[in-house]
Amino acid sequence: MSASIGSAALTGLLAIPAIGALLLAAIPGYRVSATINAIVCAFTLFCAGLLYSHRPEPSLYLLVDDVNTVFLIVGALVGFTTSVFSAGYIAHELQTKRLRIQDVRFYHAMYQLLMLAMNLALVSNNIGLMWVAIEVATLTTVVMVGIYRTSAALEAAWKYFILGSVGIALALFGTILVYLAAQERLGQGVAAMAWDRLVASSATFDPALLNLSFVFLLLGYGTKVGLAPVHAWLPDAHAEGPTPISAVLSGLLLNVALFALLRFKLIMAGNAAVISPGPMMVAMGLTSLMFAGLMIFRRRDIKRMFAYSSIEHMGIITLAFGLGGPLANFAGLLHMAMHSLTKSAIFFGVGYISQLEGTQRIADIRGLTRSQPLLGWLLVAGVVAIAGLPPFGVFTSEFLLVTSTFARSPWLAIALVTGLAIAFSGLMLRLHELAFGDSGKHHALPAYRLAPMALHLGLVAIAGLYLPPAINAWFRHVASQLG
Amino acid sequence: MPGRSTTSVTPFLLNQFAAYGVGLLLLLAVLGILVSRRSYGSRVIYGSCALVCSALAGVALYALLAPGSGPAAVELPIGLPLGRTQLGFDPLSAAFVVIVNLTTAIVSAYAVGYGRHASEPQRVVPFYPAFIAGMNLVLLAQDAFSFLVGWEFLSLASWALVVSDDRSASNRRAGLVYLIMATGGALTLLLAFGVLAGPEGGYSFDAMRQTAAFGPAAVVLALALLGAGSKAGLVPLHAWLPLAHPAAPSHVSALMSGVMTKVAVYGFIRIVFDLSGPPSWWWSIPVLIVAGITALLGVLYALMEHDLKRLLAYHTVENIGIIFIGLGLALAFEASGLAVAAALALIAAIFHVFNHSLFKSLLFLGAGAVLSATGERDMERLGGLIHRMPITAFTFLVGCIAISALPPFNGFVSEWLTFQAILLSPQLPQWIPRLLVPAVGATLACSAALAAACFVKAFGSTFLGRACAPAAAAANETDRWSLSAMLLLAALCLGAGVVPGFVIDSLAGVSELMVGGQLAVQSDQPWLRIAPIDPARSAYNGLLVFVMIVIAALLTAMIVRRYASHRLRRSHAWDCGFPDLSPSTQYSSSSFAQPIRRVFGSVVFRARERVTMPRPGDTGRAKLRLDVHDTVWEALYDPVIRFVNMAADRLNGIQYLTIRKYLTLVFAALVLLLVIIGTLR
Amino acid sequence: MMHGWQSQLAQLVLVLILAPLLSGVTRKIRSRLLRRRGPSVFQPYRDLLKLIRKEAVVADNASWLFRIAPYVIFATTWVAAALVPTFAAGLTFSAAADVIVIVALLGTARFFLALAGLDVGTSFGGIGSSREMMFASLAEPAMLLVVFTVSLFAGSTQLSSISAYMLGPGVGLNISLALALVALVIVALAENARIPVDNPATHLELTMVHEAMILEYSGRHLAVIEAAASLKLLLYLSLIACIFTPWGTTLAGGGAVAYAVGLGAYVVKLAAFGFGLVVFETAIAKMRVFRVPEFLGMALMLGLLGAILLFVSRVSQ
Amino acid sequence: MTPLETDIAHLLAGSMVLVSFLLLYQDRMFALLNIFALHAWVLAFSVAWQAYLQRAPHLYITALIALAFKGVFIPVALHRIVVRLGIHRSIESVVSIGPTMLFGMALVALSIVVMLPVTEAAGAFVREDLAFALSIVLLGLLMMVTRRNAVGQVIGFMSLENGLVLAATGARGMPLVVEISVAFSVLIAFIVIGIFLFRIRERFDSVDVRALDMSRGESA
Repeated sequence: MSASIGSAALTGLLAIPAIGALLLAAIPGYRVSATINAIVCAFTLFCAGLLYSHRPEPSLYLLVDDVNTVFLIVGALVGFTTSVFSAGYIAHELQTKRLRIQDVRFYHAMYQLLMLAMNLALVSNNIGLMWVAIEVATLTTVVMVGIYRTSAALEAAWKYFILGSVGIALALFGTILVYLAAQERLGQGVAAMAWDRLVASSATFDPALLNLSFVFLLLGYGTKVGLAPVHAWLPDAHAEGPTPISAVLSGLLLNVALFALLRFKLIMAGNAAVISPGPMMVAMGLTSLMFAGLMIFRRRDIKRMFAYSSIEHMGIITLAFGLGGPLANFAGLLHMAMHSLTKSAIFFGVGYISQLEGTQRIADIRGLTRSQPLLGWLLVAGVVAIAGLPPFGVFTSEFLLVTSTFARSPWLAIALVTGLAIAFSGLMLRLHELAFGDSGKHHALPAYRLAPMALHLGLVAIAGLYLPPAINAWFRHVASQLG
Repeated sequence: MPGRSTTSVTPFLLNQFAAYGVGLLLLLAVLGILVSRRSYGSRVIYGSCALVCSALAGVALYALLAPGSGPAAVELPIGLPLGRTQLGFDPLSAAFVVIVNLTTAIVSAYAVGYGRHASEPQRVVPFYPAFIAGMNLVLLAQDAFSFLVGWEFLSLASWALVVSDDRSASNRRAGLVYLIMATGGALTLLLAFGVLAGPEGGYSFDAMRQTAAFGPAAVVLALALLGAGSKAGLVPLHAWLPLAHPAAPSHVSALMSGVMTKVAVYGFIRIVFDLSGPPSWWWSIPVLIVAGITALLGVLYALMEHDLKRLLAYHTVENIGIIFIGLGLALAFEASGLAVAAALALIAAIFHVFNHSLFKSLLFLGAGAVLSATGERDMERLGGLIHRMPITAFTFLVGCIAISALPPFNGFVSEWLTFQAILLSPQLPQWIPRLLVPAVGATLACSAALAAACFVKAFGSTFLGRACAPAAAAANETDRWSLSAMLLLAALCLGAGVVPGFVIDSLAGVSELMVGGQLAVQSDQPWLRIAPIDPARSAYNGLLVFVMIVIAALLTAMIVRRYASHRLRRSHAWDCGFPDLSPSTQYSSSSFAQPIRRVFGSVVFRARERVTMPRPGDTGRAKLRLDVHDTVWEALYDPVIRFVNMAADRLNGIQYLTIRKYLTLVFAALVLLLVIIGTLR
Repeated sequence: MMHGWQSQLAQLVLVLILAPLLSGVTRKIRSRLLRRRGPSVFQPYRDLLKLIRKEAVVADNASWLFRIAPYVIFATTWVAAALVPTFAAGLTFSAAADVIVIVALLGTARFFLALAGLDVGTSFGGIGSSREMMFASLAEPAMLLVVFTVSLFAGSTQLSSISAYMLGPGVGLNISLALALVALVIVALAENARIPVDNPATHLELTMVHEAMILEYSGRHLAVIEAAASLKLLLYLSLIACIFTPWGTTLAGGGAVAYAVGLGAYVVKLAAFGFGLVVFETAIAKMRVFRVPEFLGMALMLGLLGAILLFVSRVSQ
Repeated sequence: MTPLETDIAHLLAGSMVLVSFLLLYQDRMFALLNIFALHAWVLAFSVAWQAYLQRAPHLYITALIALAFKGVFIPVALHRIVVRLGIHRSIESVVSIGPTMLFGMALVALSIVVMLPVTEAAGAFVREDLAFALSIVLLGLLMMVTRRNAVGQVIGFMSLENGLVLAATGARGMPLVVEISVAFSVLIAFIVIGIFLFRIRERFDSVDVRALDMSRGESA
C-alpha cells in the first residue's frame, strides 16, 4: 500500500514538473503562468512530502531512500517558495522592461524543466541517469542566467557554460571509470550502474579504478558544487542572472551536485583498499571556505557577495561530509538544509533590494533598516543567520561541527574557526554598510511580498532552537548511513 | 511525589522560576517590538524588566542562601539536537544571577525615566529585555550549547543596542568591531568546549566534569583566556570595549560595562575552575601577568581620555584586571592545596565583581544624566554641574570614591581582601609566583592610586570649577526615576562597604564548590568586623570606621560652630590676586592629566608634546601639539587588518581571470590530484 | 585582653593636642638652624585660634563640596591618626583597621583635598591637585610595598601586632627592613609636602603643590585644614616610630607606670624624628617638580626590592 | 577475441593519441580543422571496431554520429565561421609549441602511471584503452588551456570529448553510450552556435577586466 502511494508520488515528482514545463511553454500571459508555476511547485512539494512516509520499491533506474528524501523535500520547499517570490519579482522586471513577455514564458518553462532535472538527479538510482539529469539542470540554468541578454549576463552565462561543460566531461569520465570497475563484478549492462548495487558490492571493486574515478568525479561535480578552485562560474552566474535563479542555484542546484558527490563517496567508503576520499573533500572544503571568506571583503556587488558566501558554506558542508562520522555528517546535513533555506531567503531580500534601489552596487545602498525597516531587519536577520549566530540553525550545525572536529584534529578545527571568523568579518563589514546609516530614500513594499523570506527565516530560527524529534531522528539515521 | 510537602521550595522549583523569568524577558522583547513606538511603551517595558529582574535576583538569593539547594536542573525540550537544554542554579551561577539582576533591576528603573530621551525607542526597547535574557541564560546554562547560545544571543542583542544610533559612523564602527571580536571570542570558547566535550560530544557540564578534558588542559586555559577575556576586556583584547560601551544609550552602557563584562568573568570561572579539572600551579602565571598589565594599562588609558563615557569604559578594563588578579591568585593557591587562601582570593574577586557592577553602573548612569542634561560627553566642555545638578553630583561623587577604593565604601573592601590574599602568597611553594606576586601587588596599588587621580579629574572637570560651555551652564537636574535609582546604587555602595561580612558569608558556598575551601564565618566576628584569616593578622571594620569618621566630622563641625566666627563673605576667587579670568584658564581634564602623562604616558603611549612659542615681539599665538598613540591597537590590530586586506587584494585578482585561465585552474587541479593518486600507493 | 576605652579616648585627644606642637617645634628648630630666632613653639596654636576667629571668605562659585571638604579631610586624618599606636599598642579601635586601612584613609583625605582644589576653578588649584595626585600615584604604591615588607615580617597587617613583633626577639637587622625604612621616609616627606618635594613655607606660585590646593581657603576652613596637615605629619612620624622603634610602647595590660613610660618614650621619639626631619630639610634643596617622580620612583623600587627579597627568602617557613 | 582484433583496437586508440599530438602541434587554422576531422574519423573507426568486437550494434550509431557530425559537419561549420570572422591567419598559443609537446608527453606518461595499478583482472584491453583515453582527455584539456583562440579551444574540447567517447565505447556493454554521445553533440552545437552568435572573435577570454568593471560594478 505504502509502496504504491510512494511510487505514485515518485511519478508525480517527475511527471508534474514535466507537464508544467509543457503547459507553461504554451501559456503566454505571465500572471496566469506565474500562478501555475507556483501551483505546480506546490504539487511537487506535496509529492516530495509524501515520499517522506511512503517509499516506493527501488528500481534499476529510480531509488528513494532516506538520504535523497532529505534533499528532495528541502529542494521542493525552496523551489515552491522561490516560485512564489518569483511571481512578484518577474512582474516588476516586466514593468521595468528588463524582460519581454516571451522571455517570461521561456523562463517559466525552464524553471519547471530545472525542477524536473533536479528531482530526477536526486531520485535516480543509475549514475549515468544522474549525470544526464545534472547536465540538463546545468544547461537550463545556463540559458536562464543569460536571459537578460546584457553583455555581463551573456558573459556570465558563457563562462558558466564552458566551465560547466568541462565539469560535465570530467564527471562523465569518472562515471565511466566507476562502471568499468563495477562491470567486472556486476556484469555488463544497467546493473553495473545501479547505485544501490554499487554500494552493496563496492568492496570487491578494483581500488585503483575507484581512486581514479573519484578524482574526476570530485572535480567534475565539484565544479557544480562551486568548490574552489573550480568555482569560477558561480559568482557571476549568481550575480547576473535573475534573482530567483540565484536563489535556486544556491538553494538547490549546489545541493544536488553535492548529493551526487556524496553518493560516490559512499561507494568509495565501501571499499577498504581505496585512498579515502575524506581528506580530498576536507582539503577542497577548507580551501573554498578560506578563499570565499577573503573574497567577500572586496565585493562591491551585493549578489556576488552572497554568491561567495554560498561557496563558503558549500566548503563547510563538504568539509563536514569529508570528515565523516555521525556528528560531522549530522552537522553537514543540518548545515545543508539550513543554508538552503537561509541563503534563498537572503536572495529573496536581495532581489527586492536591488529592485527598490535600482542597483546591485553595495556602495549605492545605505540604511536599509530606515528606508524599508521590515526588509532591512529581515536582511539583518538573514545575514546574522548565515553568519552562524544563534538563535538560527546554522549556529547549531557549526557548533556541532567545530566541537566534534577539535576532538579529532585540532589544527583543522583551528583553521576552520579562522575561516569562519574571516568570512564573518567580511559579511558584517558589508552588512553595516547596507543596513545602517542614514538613507534619504523611503521605499514602499507591501509586507506580504516578504512572506517567503520571513517563512524561511522563521523555519531556520525554529530549527535552531527546537528540531522536532522526528526530523532529529531522521537526520541522525541519515547521518549514520553517510558513514 | 509522595512524602514531600508541596509548600517547601525545592531547588527544582527555583530553577523553574528562573527559567520562567528568562522566558518572560524574551516575551517582553517581543512585546517591545509592538509597543515601542507608543508613548507609554518604553516605560512599560523598562518597568516590567525591573520587576522581573528583582524577582530573579530574589530567587537566586534564596538559592544561594537556602541550605541544601543543590543543582537539579530544569530540562527543556529545546536546544541541541543531541542533548537537552539544562538550566539551573549552583552557588556560582546563583551568586552571579544575584549580582547581575540586582544591578539590572535598578538600571531598568533608571531607564523608566531616562528612556524618554530616546529619539528612536523602537531601536532600543525591543533589544533591552533580550539583552538581559541573554545574560541570564548564560548564567543559568548547565550545558555548553545553551551557554554559547546565551553568550552569542547576548552579543547580538548588545550589538543591536550599540548600533541603535546608527547615524553616526563612529557608532557603526564600534558595532562592527564589537560584533567581530565578540564572535571571535565565542568561536574560541567553542573550541574550548570542543576540548572539554571530547569526540562523542558530552555537552552537559556534568558530563564535562566527570570525563577528564580531552587534550591538554593548558589549551582550555588559553582558549578560555582568549574567549572570556575578549568579552571581559582583558588587554590586549579590550579594543572593542571603549568603542562599544560609550556608543550605546547610557543605561545600556551601564549594563554592558557594569554587568555584561561580569558574565564573561563568570564564563572564565566556570570553565577554568569548574569544568577543566584541577589546575596546575603555572596556570596562575599567564593570568596574573595579563591581569596586572590590564589593570595598569586600563587606568592609564582612562587618564588619557577626556570623553566621560570612554573614560568610564577604560576603567572597566582596569577593574577587570583587578578581578583577574584575584582569580589568578586563587588558581595559584588552589593548585598548591592552600584551600583557605584560594577561597580568600576567589571571594575577593567575586566581591569586586559585585562592587564594580554597583559603582560602575552608578557612574554610567550619572554620565547619562549629564549627557541628557547637557548633550555633552566631552569633559573639556563641561564643568560646574555641581551647582546645576547637585544630587547627580553627589551620587557621582559616591561612585568616584567607591571606584577609587577609598574607605569606607565597597571598592576598598574588595581591594583590601585582594591585598590580604597577596600577603598570603609567601606560602606558595613555587619560586616564580613568589617573585611575581609582589610585582602584581605593586601594580595593583599603583593602579588604585592612579584610579583616584583619574576620578579626581573626572569629577573635578565635570562637576566642579566653572562651566566651559553654555550647554553645561544651562543644565538642569534629571528626573525622579533616575535620581532615585542613582541614590539607591550609592546607598548600596556604602552598605556593601560598611557591612561586607554578609557578602563574604553568602559567597562561602561558591568558594566551597570552586576551590574546596571556606573562610571563617564573618558574622561571628564582634562588631560586624571582617577578619578573613585571623583577627590578629588583619581585620577591618567598615562600620566602625564609617561611624568614627562621621562622629569626628560632626564633632569638629560642632566645635567650630560653637567657637568660631560665623561670618562668611562671598567674593571673587583669590587665585594669587589674578583678576577673574575666563573659565578657559582653569585646569581642563587633559591639563590635569599632563603630569601623569609625562611620567607614564611617554613610554606607554609614546605621548609627545610639542610647544611652538612665537619669538618675542611676534604676536602669533603659541601652540601646544599633543599626540598620543594607542600602542596596543597599532601593535596588534593594525597588522592583522593589514594582512587580511593584503590577502584579500591578492586573491581578488581571481575574480577577474579569463575563462581560459579558469580552465587552467581546473586543469592544474586535475593534474595535481592525478599526480597524488599516481604517487600514493 | 585590651586596654580600656579610656586610653583610646586619651590617644584621640593626645594626637590632637600634640600635632600643632610638633609643627611648632620643627619650625623653631628649623629657624634656629638657619640662625633665626623664629616664632615660639606654640605659634601654631595661636595661628589656629586667629584663623578660627577670622571671617571666612569663600569664592562666588564655590560649591557645598568646598565647604564640607575641610571637615571630611580633618575627620579622616584624625581617625587615621587615632588608629596608629602612639604611646600604647592594641588599643580598643586598633582591631577595627590595619595599616592598609590607615593608608587608604589618608587617601580619602587627599581625594577630597584635590577636589577642593579644583572646585573654585582657578588655575592654581588645578596645578596643585594634578601634581598632588601625580605624586600620590607613586607614593601610595611605595607605601603599600613598605606595608607588605613589614607585615610579611610580622605576619600581620595590624600595627599593634607589628610593633609587638618588632619588640620580640625574632628581629635582627635586616636588609629588607632597612630598604622599607628608607622608602617610608621618602614617602613621608612627599606626603607631608616637605622639602625636597614641596615647601610648606613657600607661596611662590609655580612651585606650590599643597599650598596651591588650599589657596582659596581662609578663616575657619583654613584652620581645620592646617590642623589636618599637622595631624598628618604627626601620624607619619608615629607610624615610623611604632614600626621601627617600638621601644617603650605600652602593651596591653600595663599599669599607670607603663603608660607614663610609653608616653614619655613617644614624646621623645617624636622630638627626635622632628629634629632629624628638619636637619634633612635644611641640608638639601627643593627639587623641580618633574624630578620628584624619580625621587618617589626610587622609593617604589626600594619597597619592591625589599618585598621581593622577603617573598623569596621566606621559602622554608 | 583474437589478439589481432585487440591489437587493431589498440592501434586505433593509439593513433588517436597521435592525432591529438598533431592537434597540439598544429598552429594554422585550416590545417587544425582538417586534423580534427581526422581525429573524428579515427574515433569513428575505433568505435565501429568496438561495435564489431562487442557485437553491440547500437555503437554503430555512435560511430555514425562521430563520423557525420564531428567528422564532417563541425569542421565545415567552423571553416565557414573562421572565414566569416576572418580569423584564419594563425593561432597564437600561450606556451610555445615545444614546451607544450613536452608537457603533453608528461601527461601521457602520467596517465599510464595512474593506470598501471589497475589489476590485470580488469583486462589488458580495458587498461591500455583507458590509458589512451585518459591521455586524449588530458591532451584536449591542455589544448583548451594553451590556445588563445576560440576555435582552437572548441577543438580542444571536442578532442577531449572524443576521448570520453572512446572510453565509453571501450567499457564493455556500457548503457547510454549513444545518448551520451548525442548529448555531447548537442553541447558542442551550442558552443559553436555560441561562438557564432556572440562573435567571440579571438578567444574566450576576450572580455577584459575593464569591460567587467563597467558591467559588474566590480572594479578591481
